[in-house]
Amino acid sequence: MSTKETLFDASELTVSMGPQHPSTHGVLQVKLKLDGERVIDAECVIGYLHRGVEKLGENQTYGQFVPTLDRMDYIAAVSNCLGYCEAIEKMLGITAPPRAQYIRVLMTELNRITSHLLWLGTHALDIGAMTVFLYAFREREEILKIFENYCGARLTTHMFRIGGTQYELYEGFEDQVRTFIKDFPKKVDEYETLLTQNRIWIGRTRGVGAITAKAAIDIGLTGPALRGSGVNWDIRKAKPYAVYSDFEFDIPTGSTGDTYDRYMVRMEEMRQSARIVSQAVEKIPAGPLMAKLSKIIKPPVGDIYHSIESPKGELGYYIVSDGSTMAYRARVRPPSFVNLQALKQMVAGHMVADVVAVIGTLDIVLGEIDR
Amino acid sequence: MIVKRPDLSFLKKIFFYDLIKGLLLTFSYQRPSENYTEQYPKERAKVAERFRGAPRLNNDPVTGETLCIACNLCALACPEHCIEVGWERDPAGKKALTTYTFDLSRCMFCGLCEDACPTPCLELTQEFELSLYGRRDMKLDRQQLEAGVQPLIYTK
Amino acid sequence: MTFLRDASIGQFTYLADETAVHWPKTEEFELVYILYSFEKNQYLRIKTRTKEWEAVQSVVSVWGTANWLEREIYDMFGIKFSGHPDLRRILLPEDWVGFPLRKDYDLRLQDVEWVRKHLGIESGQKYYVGEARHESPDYITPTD
Amino acid sequence: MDFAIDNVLIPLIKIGVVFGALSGVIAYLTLLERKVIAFMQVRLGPMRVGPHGLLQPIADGLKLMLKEDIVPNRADRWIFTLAPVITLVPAFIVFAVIPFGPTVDIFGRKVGLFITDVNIGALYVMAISSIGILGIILGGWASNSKYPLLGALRSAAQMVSYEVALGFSIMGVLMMSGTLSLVGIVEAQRDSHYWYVFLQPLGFILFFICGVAETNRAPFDLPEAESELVAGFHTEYSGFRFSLFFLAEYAAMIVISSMAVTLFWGGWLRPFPNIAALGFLDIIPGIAWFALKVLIFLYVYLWFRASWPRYRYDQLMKVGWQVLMPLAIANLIVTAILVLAFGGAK
Repeated sequence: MSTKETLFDASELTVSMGPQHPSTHGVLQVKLKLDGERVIDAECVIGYLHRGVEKLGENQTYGQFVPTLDRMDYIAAVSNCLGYCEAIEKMLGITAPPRAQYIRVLMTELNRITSHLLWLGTHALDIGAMTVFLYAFREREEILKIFENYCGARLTTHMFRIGGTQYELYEGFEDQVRTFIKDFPKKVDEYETLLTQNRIWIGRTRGVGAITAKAAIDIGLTGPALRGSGVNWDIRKAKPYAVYSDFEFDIPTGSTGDTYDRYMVRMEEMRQSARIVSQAVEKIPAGPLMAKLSKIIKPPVGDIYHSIESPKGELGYYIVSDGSTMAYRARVRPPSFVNLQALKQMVAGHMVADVVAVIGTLDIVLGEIDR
Repeated sequence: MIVKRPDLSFLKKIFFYDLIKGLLLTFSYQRPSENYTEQYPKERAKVAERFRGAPRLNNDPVTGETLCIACNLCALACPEHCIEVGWERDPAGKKALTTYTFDLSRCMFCGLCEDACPTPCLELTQEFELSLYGRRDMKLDRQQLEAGVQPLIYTK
Repeated sequence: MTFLRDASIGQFTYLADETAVHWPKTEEFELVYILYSFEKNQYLRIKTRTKEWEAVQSVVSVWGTANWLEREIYDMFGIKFSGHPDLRRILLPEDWVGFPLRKDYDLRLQDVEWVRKHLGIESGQKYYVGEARHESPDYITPTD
Repeated sequence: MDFAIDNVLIPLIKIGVVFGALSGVIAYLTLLERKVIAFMQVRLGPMRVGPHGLLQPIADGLKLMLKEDIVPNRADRWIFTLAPVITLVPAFIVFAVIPFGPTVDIFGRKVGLFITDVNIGALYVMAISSIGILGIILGGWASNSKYPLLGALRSAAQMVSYEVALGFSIMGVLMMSGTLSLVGIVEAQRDSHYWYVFLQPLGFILFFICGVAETNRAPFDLPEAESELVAGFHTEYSGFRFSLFFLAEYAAMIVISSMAVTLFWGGWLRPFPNIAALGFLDIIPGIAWFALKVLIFLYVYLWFRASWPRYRYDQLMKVGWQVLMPLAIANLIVTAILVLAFGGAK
């Protein structure tokens, strides 16, 4: 990042895209050092939404901590829940019954689609295409209706319990999911007609916020942001958890690692998730929903690190237990927190309008960053 | 599977092919049948049957007195400590419920109390219009809980 | 205690997570590094123990990710990292006193004081007299 | 007495009618915009205020009047109040020249459906509409804070550069019609049996694109892009002053549409002016045709806004100077050669 004196050696203009700025996804303040239009340095100030989730983890029992996790990454609440429940099950040495595993995978993939739809809507809105936002939310509404019918809540779903799932499938479930999956790929093609070949969209996203694969790994990027730079790494394939090994789907990766690649990667991921859901709906086995475990969960002394592929990246749980009913230390590795570090590198040298595009492409959620 | 990066042929660029394709799509969505908005106060939202809304203490349909056995399990299960159960021993030695307060302002509708309740007494209804005028009204006592939170219907 | 984990030896080019655990009984912090190598598709967990007042060698030079991770550990535990580019609090306001994730940090009373000092109002926090749950607290909630 | 009526009373009535109709049209244009974009986005748009939101513009107007009028403390008070006026006035006085309809006789008196027929009409429009930029610059500078300053500089640069391309694209039509006065142009189109859009397709496309850029609308609305610079040059304005800027923007939109209609689509002429078979089209008066065409153009404006993302600032400039400018000049040269070849101005 060149620290050359500014063009007319006028002092840099420090503009702060403050916490209440319309296009930062949540309460993030970015202090920009501008030389005219060009960004010299971007420094993120976070912590406005800090609720001490990890301290809560130490003062709530394992079962009670699950709803608090839904409020961490409120857009992909189901994958937070899945990651934590699986970590505790691994500690207890039990596995959820196959029916519960299938329901879990199905719901997590639907949640991935909602998270990507919200990303697409807000990202396109920041760059000016207003209608994509409305179309994306229309599809998202369908999935939220499925969640509401299944577990009673739309966003903070608290769907799974440690040891399996709490709710039986309601009777209209299969065909509601099938109708959604049947016409969803066509809808994704519609978003693509509006954006992918649009010369304004191409101009605004190609070559913006490019990052090489090596630099991405070093800074710790994960998820679609990393796959945009060409690294073919997805925890669902690398270390299959739940019953992901039963489904075949492929991992889209980009080539140059700029905003356009990450956009294409996420659009492709939505189609792959729809593929998984369509396979999962057909093969849900019968059987119990919850594994046999005592009412009060007391995992043995020890610690565990378990990570899953949340829509934003690698979501890891590091839990230390001292044998009591409450975790001794519940550490969450949030993907958005680490991805946001890359903003500084990606934005240097670009225009102010690109800062907005790069924040959109990193797909950050402030609830997860500030914990 | 490498993601493809389609590019515009020169000819398409001249005749604004991509821009016109976008225009036609937005034009095609103007049919009123495609409309998605719901006029909230007039058209009521269709709430799912398992929706976790305001809590209610169910009574025994036959005898009419409460099903609650004052076991205090729901108060322990609640992460937000919203529930306080008051009970005293009746002559037969069994616990009888006297007071039951539920602090709606702190509740996050996670449903843990509903799971912990051994009898079908505590239930989260489908009521989602919970805005009240004071924090004090948020602490529901037993009578309010048994009657369920009455929504004030928007009349205009 | 300085250690430098050179990424090239074990191809652990990716530091998944770096966190700390506080053991008050032996007045020690336990630093946990979780590494991952793409070639071997293998996770590795390294745990080291340091006394509470010791500074730890920062690994920012080896992995860029550690920059914010270590700032957060400093913010939450107060472990100083020597060699860290700019060790500042990342989540809490600069003038926050105390390190929240330590076991001896009584969250509730701290919150009540901070709110009274900065905002001048009585914090609505119902505070429980007694320590965090280690010493079997008697949960007395003042009737408000 | 005759003179008084002809030169004083009638123009006054005309001015009254035009400005009354204009402010009504602008008010309902805001509603049209919200409704059209809403329907394109699968939603309903304002429905609550009056049946189907018809009273919404009145509610907006009232709201803006009653809202508190904040002036930033270190703002330059005088210029702060002057700036919106400077933007609004040019946008309104341009309508003096635009011909809404042919000369028609009411109560036995020949009255032209336009306020004046200045013989340098097109030049007048160009000159006046470039004054609007000054208002925006002053507005941005006077509110004395970072975002409006950036927004004002951006929109000033954009408008200046597209102004030039706009001027060039009109030249083709002026050469064809031989006169500058707008009424003359429309009559020339009627005599030559063709609307200029068929003779000047490239000129029309250039004119419309520059027009869109000129009014900071649709794909070129970066200066007031909400997502980047909050609200561009009118961030600090509120209440009545903001409504002036707001009206100015919509008035400029109507100016560009009506200019496009008069220059290229034959102002008040019915679709095929000289073919006798379509005589029945004459029942609809000229002014209705003019209104219909302007409405179509406004619809296209909104359509752009609903479907396309936004250009970045430097791309905006690049398109303006490297694409539109050379094309406009090329179009000018080609038309000049053709006009000379086919024997002088018709």
